[in-house]
Parts: sequence; structure tokens; C-alpha cells
Amino acid sequence: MTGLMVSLAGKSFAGQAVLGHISFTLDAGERACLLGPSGIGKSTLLNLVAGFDTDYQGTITPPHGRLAMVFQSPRLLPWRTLAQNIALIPGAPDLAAARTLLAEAGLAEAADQYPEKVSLGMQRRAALCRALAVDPALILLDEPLVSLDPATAEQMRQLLRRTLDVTGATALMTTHDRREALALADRILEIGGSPATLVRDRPSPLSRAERLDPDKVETAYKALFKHPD
Amino acid sequence: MTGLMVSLAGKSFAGQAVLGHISFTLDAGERACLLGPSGIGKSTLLNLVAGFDTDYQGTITPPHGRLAMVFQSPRLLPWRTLAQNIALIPGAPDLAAARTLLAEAGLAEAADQYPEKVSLGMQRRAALCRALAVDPALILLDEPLVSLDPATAEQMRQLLRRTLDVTGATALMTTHDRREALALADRILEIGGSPATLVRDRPSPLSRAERLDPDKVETAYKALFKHPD
Amino acid sequence: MRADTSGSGARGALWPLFSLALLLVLWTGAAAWLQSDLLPGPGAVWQAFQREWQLGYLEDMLATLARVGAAFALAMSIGAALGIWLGMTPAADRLLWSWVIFFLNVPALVTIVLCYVWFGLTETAAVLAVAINKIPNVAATLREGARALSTDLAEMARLYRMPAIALLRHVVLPQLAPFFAAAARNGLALVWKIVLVVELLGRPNGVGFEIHSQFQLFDVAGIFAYALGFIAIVQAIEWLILAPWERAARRWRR
Amino acid sequence: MRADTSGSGARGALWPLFSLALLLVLWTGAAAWLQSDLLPGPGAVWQAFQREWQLGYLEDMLATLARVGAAFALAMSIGAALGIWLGMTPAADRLLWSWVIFFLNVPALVTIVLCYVWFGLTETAAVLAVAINKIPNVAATLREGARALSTDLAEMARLYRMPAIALLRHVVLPQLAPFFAAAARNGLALVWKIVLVVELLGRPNGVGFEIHSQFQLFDVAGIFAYALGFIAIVQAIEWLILAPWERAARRWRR
Amino acid sequence: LPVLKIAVLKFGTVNWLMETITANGFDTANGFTLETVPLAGGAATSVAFQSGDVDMIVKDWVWALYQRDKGVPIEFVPYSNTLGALMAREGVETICDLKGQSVGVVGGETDKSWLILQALATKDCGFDLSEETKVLTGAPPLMSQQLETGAVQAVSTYWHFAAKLRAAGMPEVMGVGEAMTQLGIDPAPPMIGFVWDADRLDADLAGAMLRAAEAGRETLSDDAAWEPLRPMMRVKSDAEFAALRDAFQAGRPGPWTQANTDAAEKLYNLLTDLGGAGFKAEAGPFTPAIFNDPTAASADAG
Ligand SMILES: Nc1ncnc2c1ncn2[C@@H]1O[C@H](COP(=O)(O)OP(=O)(O)OP(=O)(O)O)[C@@H](O)[C@H]1O
Ligand SMILES: Nc1ncnc2c1ncn2[C@@H]1O[C@H](COP(=O)(O)OP(=O)(O)OP(=O)(O)O)[C@@H](O)[C@H]1O
Ligand SMILES: [Mg+2]
Ligand SMILES: [Mg+2]
Repeated sequence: MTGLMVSLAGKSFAGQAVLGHISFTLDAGERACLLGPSGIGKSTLLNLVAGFDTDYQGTITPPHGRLAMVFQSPRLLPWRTLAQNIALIPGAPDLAAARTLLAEAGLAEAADQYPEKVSLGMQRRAALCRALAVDPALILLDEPLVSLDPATAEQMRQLLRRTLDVTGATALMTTHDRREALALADRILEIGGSPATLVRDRPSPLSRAERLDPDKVETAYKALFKHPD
Repeated sequence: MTGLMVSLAGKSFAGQAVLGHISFTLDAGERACLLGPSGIGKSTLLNLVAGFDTDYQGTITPPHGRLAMVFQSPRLLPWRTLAQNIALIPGAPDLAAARTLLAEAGLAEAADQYPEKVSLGMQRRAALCRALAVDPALILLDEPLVSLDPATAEQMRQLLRRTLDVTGATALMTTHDRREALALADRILEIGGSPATLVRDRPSPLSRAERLDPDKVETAYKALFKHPD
Repeated sequence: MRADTSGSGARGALWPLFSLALLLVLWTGAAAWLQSDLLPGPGAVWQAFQREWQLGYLEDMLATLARVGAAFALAMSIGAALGIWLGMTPAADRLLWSWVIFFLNVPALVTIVLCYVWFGLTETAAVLAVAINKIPNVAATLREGARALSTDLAEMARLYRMPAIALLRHVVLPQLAPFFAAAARNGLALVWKIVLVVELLGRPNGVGFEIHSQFQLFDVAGIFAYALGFIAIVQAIEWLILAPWERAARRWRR
Repeated sequence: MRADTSGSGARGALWPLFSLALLLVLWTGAAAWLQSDLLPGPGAVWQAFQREWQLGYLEDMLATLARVGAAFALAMSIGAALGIWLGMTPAADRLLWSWVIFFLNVPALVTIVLCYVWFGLTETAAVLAVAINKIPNVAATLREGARALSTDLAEMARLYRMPAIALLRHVVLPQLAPFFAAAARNGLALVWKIVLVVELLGRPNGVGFEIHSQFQLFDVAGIFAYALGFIAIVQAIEWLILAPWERAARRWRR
Repeated sequence: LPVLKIAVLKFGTVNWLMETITANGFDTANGFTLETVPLAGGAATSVAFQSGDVDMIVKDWVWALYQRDKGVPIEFVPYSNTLGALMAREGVETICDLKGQSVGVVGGETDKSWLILQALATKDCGFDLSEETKVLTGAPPLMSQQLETGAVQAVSTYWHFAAKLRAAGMPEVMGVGEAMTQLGIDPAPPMIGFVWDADRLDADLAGAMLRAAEAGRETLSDDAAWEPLRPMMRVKSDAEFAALRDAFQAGRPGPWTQANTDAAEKLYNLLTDLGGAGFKAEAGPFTPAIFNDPTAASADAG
């Protein structure tokens, strides 16, 4: 069973080609990181996978089962509390369980607060909790750990790893932080060019266990991304 | 002449104390970085300095002259193009000059596009350009370089440094990226605790010239932030 | 940049009272200064009210309120459903929006008369005529709201496969709250005004019937007695129901 | 989730025509089936139109349009200014919102009669009466819009010291566009309906006067001839002015 | 007993007559039950009639002609002889004094009374009223008020508004009936009457109603019978009460005669000349058939 099959021939906005040929297949449970400069088309690609936009050439086959997504901006319902924002999603657990999940993300006290009354980093964590709550087959993460301090980011990485281990979900995630990519992904995809194509598709040199060691990550970072990019 | 005087005794939301005693003074032209975990109160403090919220104890004295701010979310007017978003600000240059500025941020082609039709990273860069366009006496930057790939981030850092050099503006900036703090700031403020107080106030060990060298930044990073935070 | 309609709690509740008292003072002053039957003062209106009270004021008011209530409920529910549907469904909008514009501009007289001649001089015809008049207004307002819905949130809801009911309740309706508030306030006022015409054209009772009779007699104090009675009720609805509801619905805003 | 009112360009412009043609077909069918004077078919209405055309249809329509135009312009500008002010200024809102609710619910008959008796049976009185009726509606709609304005953008504008005019033009009005659209569409319809009453009560010409004369004779075809004339004009405004304006005003949305 | 429904203005004169009929049992005495549907405006009574909810209303015969022309078998029997009047402020003695003045007209510029007054002015004073005066049109109560405040110098208005103005001390320049007589339409024909649709209302029942109405009018010719009506008349003063009563009593119609029919036809022709296409559009061709009083026939038979 494959976790995600992307075989994109092209995507353009109003005649302007943004994405070119991009093909890759993720195994079920595989975790891939998508790297690429700002404005290259990472979010666009995730949107195509999510099915928001069907106006493209090629085929994209997501796995059967639920999808979840952490958007680049939190997209919480401002008129529902953080816990409600999780609990009202079909397939998510109830309010009490949502509060527990939020507590794991360091949001115990903010669980019953409205999104606009907490910090942006807190909103982002709540949005990540929402995606982790639904037991998805495929989870798309668009810069999920941005705007977080190193300690909180590490806490969220652990939560993310734990959930992926338990659910066995396939994950496709974008980030600009190469160390973060190495700390999380089995595979690193890089897109570039105009229109953007897949310029590099590498397995991570680190096993899942090795990734937990910051020093190993740092070494792999130097090895893989030495060239000034 | 001082660039900013903060002498805060406390700030609470609906009876909940968020900020406690925080006092510091920035010289004119000084560049300070504010560090602290997510949800601690960094944006709240910047909002107080910006004057959006006057419901606090203490005094905050911004310098005479214009203020500029890069908000944590871009806050562009969605119904105006990126260039218009800059040109319509009082004190900012005209449309042509706005396009030139955007080009320096790698947004030459997107200058006449509406914000919702460009990527979030591009919106953030445009918002930074807007703040740099008005020749401010004090510039507040709330995680200005987040959501950017390393190369673009470096480009934006250079643009920021150049503008600060030319205008001599005082800058107060938040970030979660300690390397970035070292690459930009003369002084590093850290807040923490509940309610948050100023827990550390250190001058940067690097001169403005030294900061340009990534290796020196890396060394200083190890020296200053060795402890696992 | 935004109004918190009234201060907090009990103190806030005093503002409308103060504001209305001020209006009363202005009115009394103007009436005393003009000294004309055409702008009767509060005293004259109070007398007219007492006289009309003897003659069945309450029955007329209740009859009118029943019609207003029924027509309002009908128009708001159908109009809102129609407006939201058109705003969210381009195909339906292309086909039906011209029709809404059409019925929006059919003179009230035409609908009222046609309802009466087709359905007879009945309560049903009266309420139906008012509702038909008002539905396009509600639809036009809520269509604008539905067209301005956030795409970001819609995509989120779609991704997480929110069922239609939940989508409506958690995503769509909260965004439409200001449009609902506008439609409800304008709607109540419009329904009331059309009910007056409907009563004039074919009901043997109600405030519209009385106001028009008073007009034939040119008794402005009598007209005021009826008009103010309804306005008092609307003010009560505004301050006892709508304002608290709005405060609750805006709690999430920073 | 959002409607792009009409397809692109020329093809989009055909939709309203098709939609109205469909309405015409339905109407013809219903009229043919009912065979009643009370639902005249297009043929009968066309005859009535030709008859009325001889009798000064154009003059009446122009007189009414002039009144509608003047009252609409007055009500939209004053009502919008008032509504935005109340929505953005809590102090003003606390003091004056009760008054708006008050005048929102004053029966049209009252304002019209009082305007006529105070200012005489003049054009000015007629236009003023209509405008006074409509101002509270516009104000109530735009106040909701102003209360829902983005705090984020307001803070941004304040930080960068945008002058009031620029604030209004670049920050406030674009956010209020849907509320303006709702107020304008409902407003035009309401103004037209009130002008009909105003003409009936104290003007010697205009569509309202004519419709009422037709009504006395129960000549439904004649009433339709006048009502459809105005509706045709509103449809033209909708498709030639409002729809293109809305398309332009929505261009920035993704 | 069969029921006959009639729509009336709640504060209108027809309701006074209906009240008298039911109070005195003239309906049951004539073998039917009278049911009045009180409404607030003249327009409402025609809606009620058109929708079939009432059997009979009071309207003018020009309207009846129009309906006949459309194929509705409308019958017309006079209800009252009273006609509108030209009321004025001090200083307007005759219709010729109206030159250069502002005049209020009720019912619009093609109103029948106003057309007749125009004809008279052309004949007697040699000028065109509609050209030489400033005409204001509006609802009757509004017009009365405009006259009282002096915004207009004269008004051509309906008879009960004229009566109230008379009671308020406003001089009457002339009645419309008088104007007709001066134009050679003699006797001035009654304008308003009971109308019904012969297809819908049984002739016997209509006849019974008309007999009851006649009995009511007979009763009301006695001043004492007016006292019970006083509360429902909503009069502001004794003078107003008396003026309304007197005008009503003076307007008691006799049976319709051939002379009436001739005068009506003459009036019709005059109005057609004066009102032009606008008037013709509001009236059908003249036909004496509508004036056939079924009660007269049944009286002959009985
Ligand atoms: N309007 C508000 N009402 C109530 N509480 C608020 C409000 N705004 C902020 N807070 C609270 O104040 C605290 C500080 O928020 P702030 O946005 O300043 O954090 P931050 O340091 O900027 O975090 P981040 O790095 O995530 O942006 C948070 O706990 C938040 O819940
Ligand atoms: N709705 C749209 N209409 C037109 N162009 C668009 C639209 N959405 C995105 N684009 C363009 O597509 C390109 C890719 O955008 P995308 O948001 O996918 O970038 P990204 O790789 O996610 O960047 P970032 O790292 O800044 O988020 C950009 O150049 C953008 O201008
Ligand atoms: Mg992106
Ligand atoms: Mg923050």
C-alpha cells in the first residue's frame, strides 16, 4: 500500500506556470520533508495533494482514509476555543481529550481561550494538535513548527513523532529549517527552478533513532547542506 | 538621545498578569533582540511599545519620529497590491520606488500582485519592505524572518542591516532563532517566568562586522546558548 | 475601532435608557415650542393612548405583533436559506439572482393585492404577502455575507470533512453574524412597515388599520400612540435580546 | 465556497438574460394556465404599456426616477456616514443607537405626513420623507460592517499614522464593500417602494400615483406595466453597473 | 338566513348606515343577515370586493362602467346624492377668485369633481383652472390640513371632508352638484352607489339589502337616530357632528329616474371631453344598463 502518489505534470495560475514535473511516491508511514525557497510552490503542491485545487495536469493519489493538514497559517475558527476547535472536527476526540492533547503541547491553561486571545505560536500549536487528533492516513504539514522557541519546538517534534509512530500515518511536510528536516524526515525532497521541479530526492542518512540525537543531526546537516544555499 | 525607554511594572489581560517588571533602555540606533518562549508575552510587549494598548502599569517612551512595525502576521491590505501596500503608507516612497524596494527582497515579479495570491513568505517579505520604507526612528520587528528559506532569510537580513545603517533607526526585534539574534542584534534581552520579567540582558559578543561571518555566529551561539533551552 | 455597544453589565444597560430619555426631552421641547397639533407632545400622546386603550389598543397591538412575528420568522428563515445558498453556489446564483432582484423590486402593493385576491382576505394571505415582500431583502443581505466567507476556513472544513450541519453551525453562521444582525434589524422594521400596509388593505384590525383610521381623522397624537407602542416593543427586543446576544456572539474578538 | 457572479466576460453577461427569459416563460405559462385578469400575461401587459405610453408613461417614470435617485443618494451618503461613525465610535453608539432604532421603526406614513405638513406638498418634502425613512436602514447595515472591521488592520493603519481619508479609502471602505452592496440593493428597492407611497399621498404624478389609479380600477396589467418598467431599469443597473463593480472589487480574492 | 357581506370604511359614512340597519334589525326583517367588514381605506374595499370576500361595496358609477366594459356584470344603485365641494379660505368667494391661487385637489388631476370645476371656470370666468392656478394633489386629510394652515387657498374635496371643514369654519365656495347644475347637467346625478356583481350576488338578496338601506336612511332622517352613532363617528366637535349629519341627510337619494340616466350620460360626455384619454382609460363606454335597479322591478312585481 502506498501512502501518497504524486505524478504532477504542471500547475499554473492564470497562465503562469508555477509547478512543472514533480513525481514521487511515499510508502505508507513514510515521512518526507519538502524543501525549497520561499515562493517556489511548496504550499501550492500541498494544496493540490489536499484536493483544494483540481485545476492541474497529472495525477495525485492520496491514500484511503482521513486527511489532516497543518496550514501555513493556523486557520482556527476564531469563535471557538482552542479545545472546541479540535473537538468539533469529525473523528476527533471529545472536549476533555482535546484538553489533554493541548496540555501535551503546553497549552493546558489556554485550552478554553479563544484563538485571537492567545499568541500566534500557541495558535500554531493548537492547529498542530488538531491535525494530530483525527488519526489520519496522510498528514500534510506546511511549516508546522515555525514561530516556536527551540524548547517548545522540540516538545512539539516529540509529540509529532509519537503520534506518527502510533498512527502510522504518512507525512509530507515543508520546512525551511534543514536541521528540523533531518530531525523528522525519512526522506528529503527539494524543489526548485521555474516552473518548480523536483531537483533532489534523498533518503535521510539518519535512522529514526539516530535523529533523536542533536549532535548526529548537526553532523548530517553539515554533510548534506554544506554548500551555501 | 535614547531610542526607546521601557519601564514596565505590569500588564494583565482580564486580571491575568502576563508581564511583570521589565525595564530597559535602548540607545538611538541600538538593535536589540527579545528572546523568550512562545506565549510568554513578546508580542504583547511590542504592542505596548507600539501604543496599541495603553492599559498597563509603568511608562514606555518611544523616540520622536516615525514608528514602523513588522507584525507577526503580515497585515497587508488584501485589496491592494504589494507595491500599493507600501506606497500608500504616509512617508513611504511612490509606487515605482516601492517596486524597486520589493525587487531587492526578490519580489520584482510579484510587486503588482495581490497579497492573497502570493506565498506567505512573500507576504512577510513585503511587510518587512513596508516597515523599511518609511524611514522610522524606531522599528519593531515581531519574528520578521520566519517562514523564509536560509538564502532568502540572509538576503532579507542584509536588506534590514543596510536600511538600519542608512536610517540609524533603533530596532527592537523578537525571534526564536538564536543564530539570527546573534547575526543582527547589539544586545540580547531574554524574558521568562510568569508573569514574564527580564531574566537576562546581555550585549552581543560580536561586533557589527563580526556578525556577518556565519562561523563567528555559530561559535558565539555555542558559547551563549550551550545550556539546553 | 470597534464598538462594545454598551459598557459592562448593569452600567451599560443604563445607556439606552438615558439616550431615550434625552430623545423624550428633545421631543417635549420641540412640541412645546411648536405648539401645533401636528407635533403633539408626550402629554397629548398619552391621552390619545388612554383613549385608544379603552377602544381596544391591546387587541390591535397583539394582532399586529402576531402578524409581524409570523412574517418575520418566515421571511428570515426562507430568506437566509436562499441568500446563503446563492452566495455559496455560483450556479444557483447565476440562475436565480436576477429573480431575487426582480422580486426585490416588485411594489409591496402588487404582492399584497395579488395575495389577497388569490387567497382571500385571510390572515394567511396577509402574513404571506409580508413574507414575500421581505424574503428578497434578507436573501440579498445574506448573499453578500456568504460571498465574503473566508476561503481559508472553507478549505479547512473541507479537508476535515465537516458535515453540512457542522459546517453551517461552526464555520458559516458565525461569519454571517453581522449580516444576520443587519438583516434582522432591518427586517423587523420592514416587516412591521409592510404589515401596516397589509392591514390597511385588507384586515379589520391591527395597528395599521388604526393608524390609517387616525390618519383619516388626522389625529396625529393617535398615530403616535400606536407607532410609539410598537417602537417601545422593538427597543425592548433590542436591549433585552439582541444586544446581549451580540455581546455573547462577539466575545471571541480581541 | 464563493460565487463568481457571472462567468467570464461576454459569456457571463448572457446568464441574466437567460435567467430573465426563463422567468418570462414561467410567467407566460402561469398566466395562460390561470386565465385570469388578476395575472395578466406578457401580451396584456404589453398592451397596457402601450396604452399608458400614450398617456405619459415616460414623464411619470422620469419623475419617479428623479425622486428615487435623489432620495437614494441622500440616504446612502448620510446613512453610511452615520452607520460607520456609530460602528467605529463606542461613545456615539451608546448615545445614538437607540435613536436609530427609534427612527428605523417609525411608520413611513408618519414621516411622510409630517414632512408634507411641515414642508408643504413639495418635491423637497417628498424626497426628504423618503430619505428619512431609508437613512436608519443604511445606518443599521453599515454599523454592523463597521463593528466587524479587522482590528489587525486598524492597528497597522494607526501605527503608520494613516490620515483619516486614506484610512477610509484603503482600510475601511474595502472591508465594508459587502455591506455597501447589501445596503445599496436593499436601499434602492426600499426607496422605490416608499416613493410610491409618497407619490400617492401628495404628488400629482409619478409611477406611484399611476399605480394607485390602476389599482382603483383593478387593472393589474396596468400595474404590471409600471412595476416592470422600474424593475427593468433596476436589472439594467444591476448588470451594467453593480455586477461589473463587484467583479472589480472582488478581484483581489483568491 | 342568507348572509350578505359588505365592506365599509370603519370611520366612513356607509358604516353609520350599516350600523343603523343592524341595530334596528332591518336586515333580518328583510330576510337576510348583514355582515359588515370594517376596513381602513377605500382601496381596501375594492380589494375585498375583487377577492370575492364581500358581496357589495360602495363605489362610483364611472368605476362600474369600467368594470362592465371588462365584462363584469356590475349593478349600481345610488347610495347617496352627496357630492364633493370646493372649500376655501376667507377671500375666495367664487370659483373665479381662484385665479393665481394655489388649490388643493383630492383624487388627482383627473378627479371628476375637479374636471367639473374646471369646466365651470372655463364657462363662467373664461380661464383654464389647471393653467391659472397652482395645483397641489394629495390625500384628503392632508389636503384639509393644508387648507387650514393656509398652504392652499381652496380645496376640491370629498363630501365628508368638506363637511368637517365647514364645521371648522371654512367657507364653501360651491358644491360640485351646484357646479353640475350650472353646466346644464340637471338634476345632478348621484355619483356613488351600492355596487355588486350580478353573477355573484343573487338579485333578491341585493334587493333585500337595498330595502334595508332605504329603511336605514329613513331612520337616519330623524336626528335622534344619530346619537347612538356618535361614538363611532369620532367627531371632534358638535359642529362637526351636525355638519356630517346634515350633509348625510341632505344626500338621501330618490329612486333612479330616466332624468338621472340622461344627466349621467351628459356628465359622462362632459368628463370625456375634459379628461381626455386619461379619463377614458378609467371609464368604459357609457351604458344605461348598469342603472337598472332590481329592487324597482321587484317592487313593481310585488
Ligand atoms: N487579547 C488577549 N486577551 C487575553 N490574553 C491574551 C491576549 N493577548 C495575549 N494574551 C495572552 O498573553 C500571553 C502572551 O501572548 P503574546 O502574544 O505576547 O506571546 P508571544 O511571546 O508573542 O508568543 P509567540 O512567540 O507565540 O508569538 C499569552 O499567554 C496569551 O494567551
Ligand atoms: N491564487 C494564486 N494566484 C496566483 N498566483 C499564485 C496563487 N497562489 C500562489 N501563487 C504563486 O505561486 C507561487 C508559489 O506559491 P506558494 O504559496 O506555493 O509558495 P511556497 O513555496 O509555499 O512559499 P513560502 O515558503 O513563502 O510559503 C508564488 O509565486 C505565488 O505568487
Ligand atoms: Mg507556503
Ligand atoms: Mg508573538
